[in-house]
Amino acid sequence: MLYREAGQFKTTYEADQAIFPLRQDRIGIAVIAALAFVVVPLTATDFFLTSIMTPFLIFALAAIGLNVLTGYAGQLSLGTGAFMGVGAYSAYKLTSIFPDANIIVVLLASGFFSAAIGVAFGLPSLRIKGLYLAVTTLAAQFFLEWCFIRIPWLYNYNASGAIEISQREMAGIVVTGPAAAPLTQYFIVLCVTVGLTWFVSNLIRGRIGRQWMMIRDMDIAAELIGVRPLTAKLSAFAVSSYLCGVAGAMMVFFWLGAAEPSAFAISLSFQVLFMTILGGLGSLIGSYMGAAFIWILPVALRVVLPSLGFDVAAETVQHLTSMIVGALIIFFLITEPHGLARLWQLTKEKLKVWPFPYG
Amino acid sequence: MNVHVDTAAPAPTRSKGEVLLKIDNVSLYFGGVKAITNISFDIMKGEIRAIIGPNGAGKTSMLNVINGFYHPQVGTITWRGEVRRKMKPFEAASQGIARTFQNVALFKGMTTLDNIMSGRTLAMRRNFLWQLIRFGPALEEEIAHRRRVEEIIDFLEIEHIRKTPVGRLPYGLQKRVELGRALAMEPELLLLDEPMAGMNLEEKEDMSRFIVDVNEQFGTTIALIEHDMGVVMDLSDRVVVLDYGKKIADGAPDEVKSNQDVIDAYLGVAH
Amino acid sequence: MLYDIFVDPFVQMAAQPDFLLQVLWEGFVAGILYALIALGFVLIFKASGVFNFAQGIMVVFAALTLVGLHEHGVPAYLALILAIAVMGLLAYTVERVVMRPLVNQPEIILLMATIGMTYFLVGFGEFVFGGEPKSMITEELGLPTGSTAFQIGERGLLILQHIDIAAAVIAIIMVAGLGIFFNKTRIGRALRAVADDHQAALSVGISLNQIWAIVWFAAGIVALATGIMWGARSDVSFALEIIAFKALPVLILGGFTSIPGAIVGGLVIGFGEKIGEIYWGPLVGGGIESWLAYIIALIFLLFRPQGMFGERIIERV
Amino acid sequence: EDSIYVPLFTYRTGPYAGSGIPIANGMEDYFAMLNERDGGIGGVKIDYDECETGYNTQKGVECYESVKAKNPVVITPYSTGITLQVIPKASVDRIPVLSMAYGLSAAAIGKTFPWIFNAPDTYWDGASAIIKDIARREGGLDGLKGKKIGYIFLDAGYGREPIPLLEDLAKKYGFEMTQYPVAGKEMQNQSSQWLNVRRDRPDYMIMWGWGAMNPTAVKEATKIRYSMDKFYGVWWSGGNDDAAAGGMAAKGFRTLNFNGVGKDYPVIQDIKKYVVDAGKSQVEPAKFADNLYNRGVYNAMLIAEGIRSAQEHSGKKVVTAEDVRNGLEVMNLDEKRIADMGMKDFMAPLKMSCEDHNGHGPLYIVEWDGKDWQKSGEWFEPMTDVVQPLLEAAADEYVKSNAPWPERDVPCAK
Amino acid sequence: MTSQTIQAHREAHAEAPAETILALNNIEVIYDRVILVLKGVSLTVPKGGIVALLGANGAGKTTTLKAISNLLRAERGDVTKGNIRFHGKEVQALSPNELVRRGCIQVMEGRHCFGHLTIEENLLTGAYTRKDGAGAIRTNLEMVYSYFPRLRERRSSQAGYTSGGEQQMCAIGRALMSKPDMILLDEPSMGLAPQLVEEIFEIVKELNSQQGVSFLLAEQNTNVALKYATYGYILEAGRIVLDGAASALRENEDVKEFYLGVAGEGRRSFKSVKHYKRRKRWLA
Ligand SMILES: Nc1ncnc2c1ncn2[C@@H]1O[C@H](COP(=O)(O)OP(=O)(O)OP(=O)(O)O)[C@@H](O)[C@H]1O
Ligand SMILES: Nc1ncnc2c1ncn2[C@@H]1O[C@H](COP(=O)(O)OP(=O)(O)OP(=O)(O)O)[C@@H](O)[C@H]1O
Ligand SMILES: [Mg+2]
Ligand SMILES: [Mg+2]
Repeated sequence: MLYREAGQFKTTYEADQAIFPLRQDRIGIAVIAALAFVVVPLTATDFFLTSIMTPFLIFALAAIGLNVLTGYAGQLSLGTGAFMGVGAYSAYKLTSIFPDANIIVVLLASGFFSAAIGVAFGLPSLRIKGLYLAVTTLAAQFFLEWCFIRIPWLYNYNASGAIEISQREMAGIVVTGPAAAPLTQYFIVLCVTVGLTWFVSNLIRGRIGRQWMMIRDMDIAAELIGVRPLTAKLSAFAVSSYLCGVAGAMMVFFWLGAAEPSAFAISLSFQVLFMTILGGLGSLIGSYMGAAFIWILPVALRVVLPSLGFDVAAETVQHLTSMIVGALIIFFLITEPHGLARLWQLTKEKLKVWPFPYG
Repeated sequence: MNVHVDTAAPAPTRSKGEVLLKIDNVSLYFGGVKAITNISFDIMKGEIRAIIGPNGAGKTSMLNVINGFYHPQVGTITWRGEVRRKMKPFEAASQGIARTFQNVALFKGMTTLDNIMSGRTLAMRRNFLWQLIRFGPALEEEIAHRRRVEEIIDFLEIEHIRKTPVGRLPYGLQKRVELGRALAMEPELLLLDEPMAGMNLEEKEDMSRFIVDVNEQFGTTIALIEHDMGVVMDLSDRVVVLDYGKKIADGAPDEVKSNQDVIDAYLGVAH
Repeated sequence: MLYDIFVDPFVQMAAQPDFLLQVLWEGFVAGILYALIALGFVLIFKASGVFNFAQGIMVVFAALTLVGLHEHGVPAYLALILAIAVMGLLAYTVERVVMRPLVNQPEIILLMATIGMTYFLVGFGEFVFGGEPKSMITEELGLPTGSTAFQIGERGLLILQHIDIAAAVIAIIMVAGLGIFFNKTRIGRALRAVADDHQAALSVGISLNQIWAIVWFAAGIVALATGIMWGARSDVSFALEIIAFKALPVLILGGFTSIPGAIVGGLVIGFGEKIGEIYWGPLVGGGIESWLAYIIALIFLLFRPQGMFGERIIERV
Repeated sequence: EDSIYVPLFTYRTGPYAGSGIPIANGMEDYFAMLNERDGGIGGVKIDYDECETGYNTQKGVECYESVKAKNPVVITPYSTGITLQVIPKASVDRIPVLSMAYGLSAAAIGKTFPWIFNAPDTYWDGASAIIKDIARREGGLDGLKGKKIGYIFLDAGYGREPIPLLEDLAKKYGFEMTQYPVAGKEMQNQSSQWLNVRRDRPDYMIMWGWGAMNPTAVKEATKIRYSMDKFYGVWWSGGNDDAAAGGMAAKGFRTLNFNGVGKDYPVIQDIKKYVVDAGKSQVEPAKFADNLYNRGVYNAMLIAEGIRSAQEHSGKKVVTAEDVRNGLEVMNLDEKRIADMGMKDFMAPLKMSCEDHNGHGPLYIVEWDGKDWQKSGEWFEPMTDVVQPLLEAAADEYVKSNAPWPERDVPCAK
Repeated sequence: MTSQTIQAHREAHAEAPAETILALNNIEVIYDRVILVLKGVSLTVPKGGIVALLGANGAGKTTTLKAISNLLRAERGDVTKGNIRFHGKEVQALSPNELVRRGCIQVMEGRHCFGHLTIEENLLTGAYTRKDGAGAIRTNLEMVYSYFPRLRERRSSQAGYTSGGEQQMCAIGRALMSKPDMILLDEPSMGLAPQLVEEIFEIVKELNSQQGVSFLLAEQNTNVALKYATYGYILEAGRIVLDGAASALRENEDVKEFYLGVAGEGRRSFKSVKHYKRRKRWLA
């Protein structure tokens, strides 16, 4: 009885088109926001912030990026890792060329580079579709990875071949580098991720988002209705790569602190893909859920399994984690193939009719 | 019940006589398959033009030619007095040609509302940045179009499924949503490919009413493919009959109905 | 510069024909091995429209089972038979636990499920066999290990590894066998039907359960063969899993559903990659093999979006 | 009860597990042996604990964060990628990092990196040592003139690092160097590289390989019938499995080494007695005391000696991270201490200092006899003189690109 | 359900001869675990009967048929109540292919041809469960071709490229290839030219009378359906609201008005329907 539409009348289309038309949803979101902005900062340990929350948010952003392309525009991509890398390397270059630039500006600007590269590799999508398109994005993945190794200019000719993030300040507060407080970094990542999510949700609900979904659901019909495949697909590639680029930059600047090219390897692409699919293609909330599932669950298992009193070796924990995660992926897909977001939605639908079994 | 759709312009009267679309000597082949051979006919402004013929006669292919999905190997198409060359489908759409599909081609992952909104794509102007913040002009535009779409939803009596993903709808409603999507484009020429397949009588009557209303109220020209002879004979102004890719008859419903070739090839028994 | 790109490589080829032959042979062998991996993918894709991401780990798992059993004192041939049995069991389990509940789901969901399987098998495999690399029991299985050198011209030399020859022969036998099985039996037609539309296939009485168990088993055997061959080239470890990526451009080039496509695609990639790396690679500092195959496939796709032998993508309204 | 916490970042899973497992076993067993035999170090038990990284940088950060809270006295990241991430963090958190012969070479410069240690040698030391050994066989450095030396490497920061030094030396001594990069994804697919080797016919081959790249390279080398005694690997190419892949045909393959091979050392016997035979080790009997296992023992010994020397230096029993940093800086493993540890011939003397966090210790060559590694030739010094300027330049570069890199704020331990 | 219809229902059941080929008893279907679609449907098909299942869009006809042929699971639907007997045996637990093997095949709504297979290959997959040899299958194929000459012409085209009506013929022909005892036809007339519609029903009649095949057909074209069927059920919003012999249904006033379009004065013109009809439902 708690979760009901009844009695909530919308009198304007604005209200009807709001992100969270239901009061209960709005309350839920407010609670989550309070948790994220107040409770976590007040209570969390450094480990929780650096190893759980910050990467979770970064991955959520990357998953949203991929979701734009794969979930909303229907173009399968396996090149996310490389696009994240482009963001990271361009942010790195930007900071070394403009050492005094505001770091947030640099981050947001770096996304444009990955967007440009994304568009270039998106061009073949006009002809190549479905799984076959995966090859284009794989080509991007491996070619870019090779560039990260082979173009020393990208990493300022470091002997180590890696990019290392030095200390930067913003308004007198250290935001990057080892001296930055995990809390500061968490806040920046949280704001950027939430802000960009809001932008994306706007896009999705408007004309551009609808064009993406049209192309996804039936590209021929979309074209017959007047969607230009070129603009629709490339804009999806651009927005997606932009988000991934920013996520990649944040990953290095606010989380890892240094990165070798192998940090942007294909395994990263897959990691993000898992999050996107498992969370639910075509759902922003799903991206958060997917990121939480794929990132937090293994960490939690690693922490929890030994503390349950199982005295198991570190690698056994790893084996178990891998098996449990794999089994859970399959389990969730079987329970609800359309991802955690859909599972959540169905639960809500059930709640609406509760205590009756069906509506 | 009277559905009232307000349009800015008063309902234009049928101004027949002006040729909107002219097909000249068109032929279309797929490898060895001759889908269309040497067909000519025209569609006048404001009329309901039916295309009928046995299965595989080339009716759907004809529509595909008209809206640029197929490009005929031979022949010309004149649209509003201009000869069209290799027009892309989205260009046809932007010039006012809308259609529905024989095998429902809705956007399965989207709700009814979004599907119909998608018909408004071409009419929406606000650029990327406005879309991004979805505020001011962008929101106003969205709301304005939403209002138009709600009118169509009202008109088609599908209010109750506004927020349902179309994949879950029964077939008949899907067809109706598809019509709604085409209407949302406010087309000059509306191509309907078997809009009533899979409907029962009651629903066919409703659908007929919608089609006639669209034609009368908005002055939309309609090309209609349908296998229900009752519907075709009642609604259309002129009928063109295809068989094996060739035109075998063209004229008023009554003429066509009694044409022996048509009876042999298509109707079976005189209706 | 232009000379380096357009003339010099050919001059080199002409100058050392024996070496060119060797390069071609290596390309051939690599191509055959790529084709073997791709074959496993094709089988499953053909029969269910599932892109089996777990094929790579199945290769590792199959080979580890074989070697692991042998380490525990099981004679080589018995270990081989047991390994085949284990792959059969795996096929049965996958069908029961993963495929059956996910019938009629979009391909990306099924892809995801195979990724879940990958996670599981990685954990399970390391749990059972440990993470250390193991050497393939090439000799014990009666596979040849030596090499033969042919004198070509005065100074020329062509070295053929016997194991490579064996790999080629085995691959060809498997492809021929599978080709006959799938094209000449009614199952072949049923497979393609299943890949098109699960539900319709069910409605005409095709037993998806049985078909899937069969193809997963076939893919398991292919994985075992792949594991033996690749394992003989380096060793059997979890790193072998990444060679699955090699199959992607091959698959895409050949078309996801074509058994001959896997072979031809494999050979094109094999030859293209070796020749490209050896004659043109040095121009950019080498190591271009990691992406060359994808670029070859990409360029090819631009002209034929469904791959060489792939089924045409049907576009009709 | 008092104990000293030593986290060990290890990887027994993932594609590199083959090398990670013996190293992890070696480290664990050495500490187990100390705890059993001596009751720890200076009477304080060592509380050692593995954190599984899977050789993955993301998990490395997680490991670092999770152990940080437990007051570790030293961090051993065991992956170059993880080391690079940990260096700045540990410098701020004031935890010493010991990356034994891997990681950032420039960290040898103690002035810049007070918290980082990478004894006993850097990769540049290694590269120079191989050239030195080749020169010895060619009758001196002059003999290098006109020679062709091939360099096959994992195409990543690790494999690319020696290139500038090799190029320098090539210029200086007049040999020609050709490069054969192997992409990480192509580790097990090296036929192109070796075809190129066959065409170019280099006089010597040097390999900077890791994980599955090593056995594959050894096999491919035997396939093209490259003469194996001209084929050198860095110490990370010296796993037993790496060479065993080539079997008898790999006979003659040689790698650099800085730890003893085999079981004939008192320390190894003690481990056998107190740990392995007592059933407290994870090591498979057949793999006990293989080369990477012994290297793990060496690594653990460095940590233990750092702690011991910290205890001496600080006069405390339960030492802190700061103490261990000091301890490492003043550590001096001379012949006597080596003998006390039961490590005679197992290792060469090593001494670090405030300026030198590496030691640039002597190395020797091991040769594969078809079944096992055999010591071949004597301990010799790398060309520290050519390496030092490169290290200093790299450290300067690091400071510049990581500005504002903090000035050294810890006094030299004396 | 009004007591009257329940009564009629009971009688229909009571009358049902011993040889009932298919019987549904109080079936309830739920999609996605929350959407209740069938709310207790019971119906029977006598051996050798042609039973029509009528109802508006979304009434649940397709769902009923899929529940019988066990294709629901593939759509995440579940039969949560009731039972289904085919030849007297419960079949809910059987796999779809087992059901086909026992002689019950469904022609799915919306064609569902195998797009990449040619028309002929499509037809041959229909014979997948048959074990009676290539010769018999060949004869059967010829029979299908003689029913649908158009298919013979297009036999080597990929089904995905054929026209809608051709695909519909292909789907029906494919089902005939399995030599079934019972065919579940979902909207067979959809998209077919008028004379073909008649032909299809003639084929149904022929198979029924000559080979004793039983039919359950869901059809929107009530006119034709009731002409050929022996018995009919009318489904509204997941419930059977009316059933009876076809002839009786044809005379029912409500059926006449809503399904046959002949209210008193004969057929109305589609154009002259000037007001939108409020749907009258048996159940509010
Ligand atoms: N893209 C294509 N490739 C090959 N053949 C095609 C293609 N499109 C149509 N055809 C063939 O052209 C012929 C005409 O098809 P079309 O779809 O126009 O028929 P139709 O008149 O719409 O029939 P129906 O009433 O059954 O829908 C058919 O025989 C069909 O198989
Ligand atoms: N996969 C599904 N998931 C959720 N709801 C579904 C699903 N399939 C059908 N439904 C719902 O079940 C109801 C009955 O659908 P069904 O397709 O059985 O109707 P029908 O009588 O065959 O209609 P039509 O004449 O349009 O084919 C509809 O309200 C529909 O929305
Ligand atoms: Mg048609
Ligand atoms: Mg239906």
